Amino acid sequence: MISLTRRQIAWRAAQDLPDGAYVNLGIGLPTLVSNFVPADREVVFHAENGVLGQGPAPAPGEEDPDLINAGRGFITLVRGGAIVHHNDAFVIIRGGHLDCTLLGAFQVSALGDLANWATDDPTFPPGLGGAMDLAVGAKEVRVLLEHTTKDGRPRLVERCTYPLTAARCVKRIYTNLAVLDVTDGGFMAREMVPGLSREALQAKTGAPIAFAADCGLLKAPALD
Amino acid sequence: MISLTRRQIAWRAAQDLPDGAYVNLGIGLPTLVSNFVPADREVVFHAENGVLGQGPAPAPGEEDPDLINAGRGFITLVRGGAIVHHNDAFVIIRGGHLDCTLLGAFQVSALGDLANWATDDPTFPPGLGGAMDLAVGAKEVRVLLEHTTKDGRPRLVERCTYPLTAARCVKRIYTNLAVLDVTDGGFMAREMVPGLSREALQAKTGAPIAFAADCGLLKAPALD
Amino acid sequence: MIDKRVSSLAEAVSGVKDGATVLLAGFGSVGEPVELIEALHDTGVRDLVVVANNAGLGDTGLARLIGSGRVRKIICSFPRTADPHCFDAAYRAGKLELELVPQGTLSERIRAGGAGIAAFYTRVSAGTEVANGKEVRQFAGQPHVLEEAIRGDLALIRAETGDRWGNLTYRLSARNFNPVMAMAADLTVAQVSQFVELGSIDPDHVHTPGIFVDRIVAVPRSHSA
Amino acid sequence: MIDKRVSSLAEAVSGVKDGATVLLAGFGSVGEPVELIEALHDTGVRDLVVVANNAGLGDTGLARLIGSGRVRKIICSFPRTADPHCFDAAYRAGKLELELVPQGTLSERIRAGGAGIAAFYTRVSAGTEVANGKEVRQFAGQPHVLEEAIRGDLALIRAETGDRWGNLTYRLSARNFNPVMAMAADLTVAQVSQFVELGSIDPDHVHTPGIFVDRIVAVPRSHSA
Repeated sequence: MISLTRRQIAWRAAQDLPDGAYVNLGIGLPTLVSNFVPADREVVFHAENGVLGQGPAPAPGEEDPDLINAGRGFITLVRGGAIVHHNDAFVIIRGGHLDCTLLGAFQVSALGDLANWATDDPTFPPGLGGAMDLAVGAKEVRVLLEHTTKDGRPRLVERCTYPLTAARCVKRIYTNLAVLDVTDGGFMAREMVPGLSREALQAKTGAPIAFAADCGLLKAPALD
Repeated sequence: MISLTRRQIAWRAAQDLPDGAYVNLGIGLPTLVSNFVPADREVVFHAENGVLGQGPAPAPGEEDPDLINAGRGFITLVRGGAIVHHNDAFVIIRGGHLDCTLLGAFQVSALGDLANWATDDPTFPPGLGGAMDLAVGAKEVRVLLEHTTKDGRPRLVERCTYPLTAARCVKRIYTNLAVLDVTDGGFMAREMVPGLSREALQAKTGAPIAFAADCGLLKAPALD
Repeated sequence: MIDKRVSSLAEAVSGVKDGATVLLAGFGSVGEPVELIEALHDTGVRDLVVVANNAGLGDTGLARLIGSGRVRKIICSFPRTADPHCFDAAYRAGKLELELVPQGTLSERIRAGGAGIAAFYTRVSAGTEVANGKEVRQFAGQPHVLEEAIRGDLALIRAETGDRWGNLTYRLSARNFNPVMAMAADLTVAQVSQFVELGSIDPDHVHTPGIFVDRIVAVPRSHSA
Repeated sequence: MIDKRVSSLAEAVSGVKDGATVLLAGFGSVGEPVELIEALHDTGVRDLVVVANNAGLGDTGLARLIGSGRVRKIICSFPRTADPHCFDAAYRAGKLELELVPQGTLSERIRAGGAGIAAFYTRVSAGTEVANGKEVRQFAGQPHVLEEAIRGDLALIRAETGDRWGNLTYRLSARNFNPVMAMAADLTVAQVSQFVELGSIDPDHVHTPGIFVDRIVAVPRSHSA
């Protein structure tokens, strides 16, 4: 079994973004997605701090101190980029103007509930950021995450044990092992990494998985 | 008795605008006020369509087709002027950012109720415009109007018979005969035109008038 | 590649259905997308609900839509213009429903529609007949009226420049209702005085970012009413 | 004559009272009026309620205010920054009350405060513990949470250029919370990288009109953190 790297998970998610899509990338793993959009597509990346048209990271020494993304990383603007203020950035989010948001998560439930802002660690101050706004406002919510925690517990669960970001919002999930949709019947695997059995994927998942009739192989190119 | 002209009413109202004030002028009589601000004061005129810093009317032939005020008259912008969109123009109004609005009126009551958007003429389609927003939002509402209707009925009344724009909002009234404040006790005359007796002013007014201890003469220069 | 430019007014307004709610920008005729409105008229669409500040002037644009009996209802703040004869005739004949809304509340309801806000409380109109039938609630000891969002199936707007992504700039008071209406419809169509190259608008000076715009058509000023 | 320029940071923040609610703009350190916040610290004011997106980074600006025990409560969306040790220490010691608000709701509540909107309904946070104790109501079959406006006694903001009327422009993503916070306080104080002549900002390019700004002080970029 070949588990995908974080960059490969991001690559796979990027392949599903259609030409012309307006997309918000959550902090963490999703920020890698912008590196892997196929060259023949124009995808406009939005950030909560008012950036539309986020481009690649600047070369060292070329950073503009006034140009960052929601994860506080220095960025560039693409041709056609635009700046709005924070309130309009959330008008865009909450008003349903984003085609898609790609978010990280601690847990996703079989109903599509999302938990990505607080754990049960009382020494870890919670941080909401724009996650609740994105989870409710974007036309489609997709999640990128490791299939299990570092100690092997499932992150795809029957019911979230961490506080919810939003209920019934996640439609698609990209993990290091599989691509899954959240359907009315729960998780449905669309692609699985080569060498992984259905039983093994089920064993790493906290809720029953159905398998799409055309369930295929999850493959990504080797990436540095 | 010397009744003020419309331009003289506007002149008198202009003298009360302090240096640095942000002021909205309603359509009709109040639009004349901007012509009479003393030269040593900077008063910033706001219009509902997003203009801040409305200047004098342009010379004939110099009109900019994209630059009008709320009354659809061509205007100029002063140095320091700025444009905002319609929604922000009403953020300014409703959010309490205007020091003052000067409005026209059909009737004002002794409680400060304002009626300036509809009459009892069923063939006259009513028009709200921004009057309700201004009457509620501006820090101070002042009214400019003829003391009586063309057929001699009072416009300053015990209780408005026309539909209200807003209740208890008017603080000061400029008419062709007097300057009055609306106090907790009702109308209080501050200035009256020379040659007008208190009894005569009362007779033209639909509610009792008190007279300020220092009630003075209402005078304005001759204006073309 | 994103290219929202279309080559004709007819293409710009294609696909609008009878019964649609249509947001029409402009304040009087300034910033009014008059050619788009005429093109919409020429599609033959009817039974429209129009949201606009005014109710038409003379015989063009919104006045023509009303005059031709295409408008079932208008939601506006100020139907009285210099020459509202199309509105007056339809209104007096009982053929046009009028919902009169304070201008700032109208703008704010449209903004709410674009911003994912279902409803809001404002002091404006409290205690007046305009608030009849609306929920009133006290905040800080003052009565506030509950106002619900407005969204359009279509918004027709007008800007000065636009690029192929739909980024727009406006000129002076022609901005007015255009940015807020652009945000609040399922299909937003802009007419611009001129197309400009992608990247030629300073990112700090974009007034309406392309994310709010679906189609854009050039109508040079010299051809504009 | 309108001249909102003041010549020192101390004058810019003078007159703020203990217990004030203070809006602090910026997103992380970008667009943060750090010198104004330091000057506010130096006035000795205490018992503040701070409204900001974050809760301070390192030891300067908001972090210093918190570290010195001047902040009673913080209303923010994301206290976790790269180095939030001042926040962490105060929070864990129980010396700092935290009201965690979704970022868009935070911005919208501030906007409501500036826009004369008492409260609004949003779907955001419905069904989560953040909505505990809040009124929930159905619109279009979906639960919405009632959120009330936030206003500040003081807003500290940062812009790129400003003229003597207080008209401001921002640069790129340093705009962020600055325009919305500028609208929502009784006293709005701006630090700008440079003063410019009245009339030198194109009226179409003014980001925050001077009507929202009360005082403006120049802090050249080279001196800025």
